Amino acid sequence: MAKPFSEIGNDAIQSKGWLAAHKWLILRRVSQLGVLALFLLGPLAGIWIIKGNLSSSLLFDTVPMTEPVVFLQMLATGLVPATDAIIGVAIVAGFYFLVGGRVFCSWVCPVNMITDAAHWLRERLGIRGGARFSRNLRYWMLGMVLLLSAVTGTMAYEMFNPVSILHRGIIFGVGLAWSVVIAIFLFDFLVAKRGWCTHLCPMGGLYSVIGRYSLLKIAADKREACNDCMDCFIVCPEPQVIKPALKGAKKGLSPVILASECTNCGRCIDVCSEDVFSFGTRFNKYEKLGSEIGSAQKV
Amino acid sequence: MSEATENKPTNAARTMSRRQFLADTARTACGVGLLGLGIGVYSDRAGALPANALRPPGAKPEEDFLAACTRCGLCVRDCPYDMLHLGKMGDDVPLGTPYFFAREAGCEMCEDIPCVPVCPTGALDHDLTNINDSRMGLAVVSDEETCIAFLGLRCEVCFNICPIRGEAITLDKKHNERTGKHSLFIPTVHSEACTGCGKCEEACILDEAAIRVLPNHLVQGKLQAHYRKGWEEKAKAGEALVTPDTEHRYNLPEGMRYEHAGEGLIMDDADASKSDAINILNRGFGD
Amino acid sequence: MKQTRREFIKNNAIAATAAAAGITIPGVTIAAEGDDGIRWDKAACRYCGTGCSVLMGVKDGKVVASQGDPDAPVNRGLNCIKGYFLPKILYGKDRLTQPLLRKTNGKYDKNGQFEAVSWDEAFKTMAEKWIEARKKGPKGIGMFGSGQWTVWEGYAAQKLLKAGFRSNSLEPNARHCMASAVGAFMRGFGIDEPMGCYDDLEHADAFVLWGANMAEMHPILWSRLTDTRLTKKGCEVHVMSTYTHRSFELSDNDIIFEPQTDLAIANYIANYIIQNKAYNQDFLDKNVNFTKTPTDIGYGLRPTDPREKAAKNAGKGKLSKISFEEYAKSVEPYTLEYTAKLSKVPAKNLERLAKVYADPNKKVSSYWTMGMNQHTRGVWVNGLVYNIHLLMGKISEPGNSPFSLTGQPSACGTAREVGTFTHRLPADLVVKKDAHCKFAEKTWKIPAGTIPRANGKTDDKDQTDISGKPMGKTLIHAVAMHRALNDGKMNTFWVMCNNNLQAAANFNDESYPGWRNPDNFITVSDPYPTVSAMGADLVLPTAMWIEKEGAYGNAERRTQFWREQVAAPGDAKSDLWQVMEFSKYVKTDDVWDAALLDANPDFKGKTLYEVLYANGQVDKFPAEQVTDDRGNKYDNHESSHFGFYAQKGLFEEYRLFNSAEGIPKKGHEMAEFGAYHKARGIRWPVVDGKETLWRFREGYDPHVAKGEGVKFYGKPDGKANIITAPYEPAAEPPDDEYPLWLCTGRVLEHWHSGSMTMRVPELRRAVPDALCYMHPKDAKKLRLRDGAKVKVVSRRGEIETRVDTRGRNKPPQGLVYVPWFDASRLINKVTLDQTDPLSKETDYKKCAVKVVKA
Amino acid sequence: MNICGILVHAKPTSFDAVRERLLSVDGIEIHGMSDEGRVVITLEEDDEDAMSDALHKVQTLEGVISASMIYHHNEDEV
Repeated sequence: MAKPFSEIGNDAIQSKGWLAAHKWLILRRVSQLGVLALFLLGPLAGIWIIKGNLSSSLLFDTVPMTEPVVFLQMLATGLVPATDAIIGVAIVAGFYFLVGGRVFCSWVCPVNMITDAAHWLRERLGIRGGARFSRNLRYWMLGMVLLLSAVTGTMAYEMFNPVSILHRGIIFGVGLAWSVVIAIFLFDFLVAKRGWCTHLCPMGGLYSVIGRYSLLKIAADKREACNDCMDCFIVCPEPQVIKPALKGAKKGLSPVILASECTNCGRCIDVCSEDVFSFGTRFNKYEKLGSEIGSAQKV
Repeated sequence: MSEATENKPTNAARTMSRRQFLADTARTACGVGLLGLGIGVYSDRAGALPANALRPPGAKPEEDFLAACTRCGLCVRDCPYDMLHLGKMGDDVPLGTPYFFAREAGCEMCEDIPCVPVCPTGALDHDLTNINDSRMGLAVVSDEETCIAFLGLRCEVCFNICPIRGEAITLDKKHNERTGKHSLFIPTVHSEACTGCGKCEEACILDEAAIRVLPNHLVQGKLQAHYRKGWEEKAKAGEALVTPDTEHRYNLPEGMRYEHAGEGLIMDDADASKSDAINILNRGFGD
Repeated sequence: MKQTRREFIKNNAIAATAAAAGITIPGVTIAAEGDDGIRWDKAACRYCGTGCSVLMGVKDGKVVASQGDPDAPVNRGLNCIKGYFLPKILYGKDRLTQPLLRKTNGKYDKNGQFEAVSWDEAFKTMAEKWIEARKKGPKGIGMFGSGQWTVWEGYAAQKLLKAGFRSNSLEPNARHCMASAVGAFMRGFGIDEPMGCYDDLEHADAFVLWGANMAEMHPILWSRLTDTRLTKKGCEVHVMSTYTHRSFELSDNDIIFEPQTDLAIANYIANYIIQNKAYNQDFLDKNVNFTKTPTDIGYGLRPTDPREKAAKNAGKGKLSKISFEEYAKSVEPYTLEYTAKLSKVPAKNLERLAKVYADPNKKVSSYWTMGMNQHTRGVWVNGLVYNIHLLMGKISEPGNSPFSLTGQPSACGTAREVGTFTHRLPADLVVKKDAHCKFAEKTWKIPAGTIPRANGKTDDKDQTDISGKPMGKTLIHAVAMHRALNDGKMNTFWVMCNNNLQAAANFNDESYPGWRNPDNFITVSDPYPTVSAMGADLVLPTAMWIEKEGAYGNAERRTQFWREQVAAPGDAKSDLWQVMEFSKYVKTDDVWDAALLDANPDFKGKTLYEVLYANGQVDKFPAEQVTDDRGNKYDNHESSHFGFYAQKGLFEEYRLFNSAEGIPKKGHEMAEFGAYHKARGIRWPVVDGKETLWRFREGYDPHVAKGEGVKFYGKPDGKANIITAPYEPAAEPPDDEYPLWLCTGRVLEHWHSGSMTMRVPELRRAVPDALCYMHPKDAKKLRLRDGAKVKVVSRRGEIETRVDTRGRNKPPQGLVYVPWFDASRLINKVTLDQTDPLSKETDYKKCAVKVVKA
Repeated sequence: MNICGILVHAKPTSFDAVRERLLSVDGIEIHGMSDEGRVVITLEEDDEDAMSDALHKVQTLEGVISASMIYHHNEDEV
């Protein structure tokens, strides 16, 4: 491999300063911890802004929110839930439809912090190899989860879903929830590189389906300035999404990363010393290929 | 599915990739299938609710409940007495689902039932408006040897604390054969009223409670549908279902009477009338 | 003398080996006591007036087991839930084991912190205060005893106060419990305590509960009453109360009446009997006088209270004779319509009740306790029920019995029979009568004129007093004591074996300011740190129940003894030990005036101990090894400390009042000391070894000669008094601002102020706190949901509790019920210190409150 | 703390001699003797080995036919 892991992103740090090179990463972590803190304010400080947990919650005692995966499992069992749940899933799904499905994974989900940490440690120690799965396995997992609910007539997967177990553990009492955290961490650390979030998590699968036509997208609108340092490819959990946008100019592909697996984590923006990437919408104004190659630059 | 397509593969590559695709798919399918099977079996086993764990009021039957409950804990939050808990990993209660142990703290049967309306999915049935209609379980006097009421002592703690005393639980009074001049006050549960709130089990003064709240299906017997209780049917109908007998007349020695529907043979005529105070008074005095 | 553990093991070793060797070794048996080494001995239960007998199991000096006494006639092996947990009340974690005195840097200080002191320092401080306070006059000092004292503790305390300190400021908490009953007995029959016994429960055809919740307050008697109702054909139960409670489960005739209108109902029944000429004419002619009592007698409030000023005959009770016709006319206004309207009870229920009394062939037993005693017209309403029974002649025979139940285990045995009231002496003698005082002085071998008379005069001469002023009026009842403390007139107060700070009415205006008044020195003797202990200045750790040899007298005149089965923890001592020990710290010169001492020089310089207890009678019996007939040995800390068998000496001296020759009042005879240790209680009067079941009736009562039939020998002419008395309104009925009646009382699972039962985890879990029981409609009107936090507010104070609209007690609209066992919810901050002006007993059952959301 | 009950069979003829010898072993107390030669003794020793030596000594005393331990209570002093 070209660069040792520890130097990844150094160019961006030199060019933009440490803070700018970690801006989105910090914001993301703040958001993830913020969501967790919001839920914990109730039980710990008695300030009830939001009640419940990620599976379903109640904001200001009025606004219901329900986790789409949990909702689908319920439907799969053939049960028609009460209106609150329906409104709740509409709100959540609508939000992520606009903002980008997998924004949940990088900006809200507590497990993501664990898998990132595992990945970081794996890279630092230079562990190579491990099991390789197809990235589409998560869609199969999603299918399996819904099938399982239909067959067993209960939310079987909820017995196993690390996201709900961890989040509920933190808020309502841990019990042996730590075993799930450790299992996921070890899985990502030793067994498979970015094993869970990128390959297996059915929730990630569903959110990417939801976020298919989402508005908020990262675009490589200054892709011509790319100096091929490859840092973005290394830090991105879903590197396959970058190639068409960054390198697709010749084939007339839009600079916008349209793949729904992108979690809008913004890590690529951080590490790119040339500021090639930036947040934008999917309707990025650029001339179709027909015009000169260069005109894609935007002032 | 990733939207961007690779550059067009050649035919051979395509056939190769199709075969590889089929192999991949098969491998993924069976791998995921095996994982699914594992989860299914695990959830089924771990999904079994232990007998002494009770669901909050208004909970749907267990099967539907596990399907509907999102394990969100909103009911736990809204219980004013903090007696609901979510199953933690390692507890032998289905993971994340709300439950309570009657012996620890029973349901206080709030009239406004705060824990039910807040349930987003209706796992706690929103139609429940009268707390007395909830059926969290059924109390049963599980051990007549240690319950000191059966020994004749005056305990009745379970009766005194029951929120629907007199309907869900009554005191059956029986003559105390041993002492000959005391009465037993036997706690008797009535399933048509008992909500299974668990206050009786919580309050029972014994080291191990002699009255337990258990799921109905573990405790309740079932009368065959064909058999009716005659005295209830007659009461319901307001009159005998089959026309009553014509008047009976008997050969009786002097001074004896026989009440067909009453006490049967009445030995000494004078005694019988004495006991009825009211007609004595109506008869007036002196005669 | 107990075997040490090592000996015990060696004993077993020897015995086992001997057994193997097939030889027996004298004096060595495997754990002689019983199979598991438990020694069983009998005792009367610590709680209510029923008087069940229990067997307590002791092992290695600790109570490890208990059982209902199978051979006891009252309960035959049964207990209520409180009795079931008796062993646990001795071992609360916070048991007091050392005297505690409020001190600041080493010296007594009213607002100092409690510090452990020795008994000697405690009594020195206390004696100094008492001697100083006594100098203000007989009412400068005061003692508040209990119906839970043992017989000899009450007797020793009475001697300490009346003979020692020459003061009548001695009141028991039975003043709150049985004083009205005593008043009615004395006015009606001239002699105290019921004429029937518990066997009436098996013989009666009908039972009438006058405001008594026997199901919870006398559980074992209720069990017997229920059995009779179940097994005797035609038996019926009538239950009257101001709210529906557990006893209504068995009721054939539910009567919920407006508070205070029991007076009207009783008069209506008498009227019904007279109108229907159902009365027993020859019984009336032979055995009954008709009298009337002054009316409009106030409510025993402070004289400055407008209601007290408005009363024409405040506190008057002198009876005057009337004819039968006058009596008939006095009850005439109480027709069915008038009574039904006034009492809000349906006419048919009232009529049915009246008919059961009026039926000559139906034996009727009436039962009542606090509902009728704690009543601003308690003496009247007790009397009105006696009138009904006397009209019908249904009295003093099996099944026919007006039965005044007793609340406390020894309100009868100690407070009433020993007479630990301000106005009484043992065996129904009274300090009002000079002759009675003289008899007592002679019996106690103390100078004539020592005992303060009610009016302070003997042979029409003023009794001299150490205060320099004549003795003057010496009587002061319980509620007046708290007022005197509050006004600083009474400066020392010794509270023993009760929790009066929590029990007395009007905590905010009278009790608490009185106790914390800087000039007052309050001593509390209690096993646990109760509310009263916290309000005291000196707390004396007290031995409990079977940690001392004791005797209780229950509601059916049954006196029961028990031995000291276990030692008290730490330095805790029995009430008897404390009273007798304290008397050593005061000399006659400190509290007797010079005139009395000069007239009796050989009493000079003597301690009260020598005068009262080392007088040749109390110390007559040498200390002996207490044993039972199974060879078990028992300690007796008082005997070993004082060197003589104090309990026996006190009891035998006490018997000089009721069993000796030439006593002023016959009819209270008791068996000698030893007999009571061999029996599960004996019912007095005991004449030549035989118990009395029904009094005043030939054949049953030895004091009624052959041929006399019935003789109420308590009265000079042998006739009982029918006393007419009208309905008079309550002192503080509800009004717009305070729209609800408040009634207070107990629950089955707790005893009194909960100082014992709230320390039993299982009982505390069963009933953790005092709730405000309320009618659902009243709650809905106040927009309160069941379980809502509320404040119960009166003109005097408020407490916070929770509403219970589905509780065991279901009040009618307009009334709420709050029990008083909860130290964290002192309902007596809300109650009014109103009393029956005749008996001076507090009325806790009715005052005006409002309930608001907390 | 060890307390044990031992049954000793001795020749009836030499009772007194046996008694002295028994008492010579410290920790031994004699509690009863039957005329046909059975003696009930107790042995108190604090530590195990001393106790077994004492028992062995008793068994080997002259005049003692047999000595068998019937009852043994041991407990380490609290």
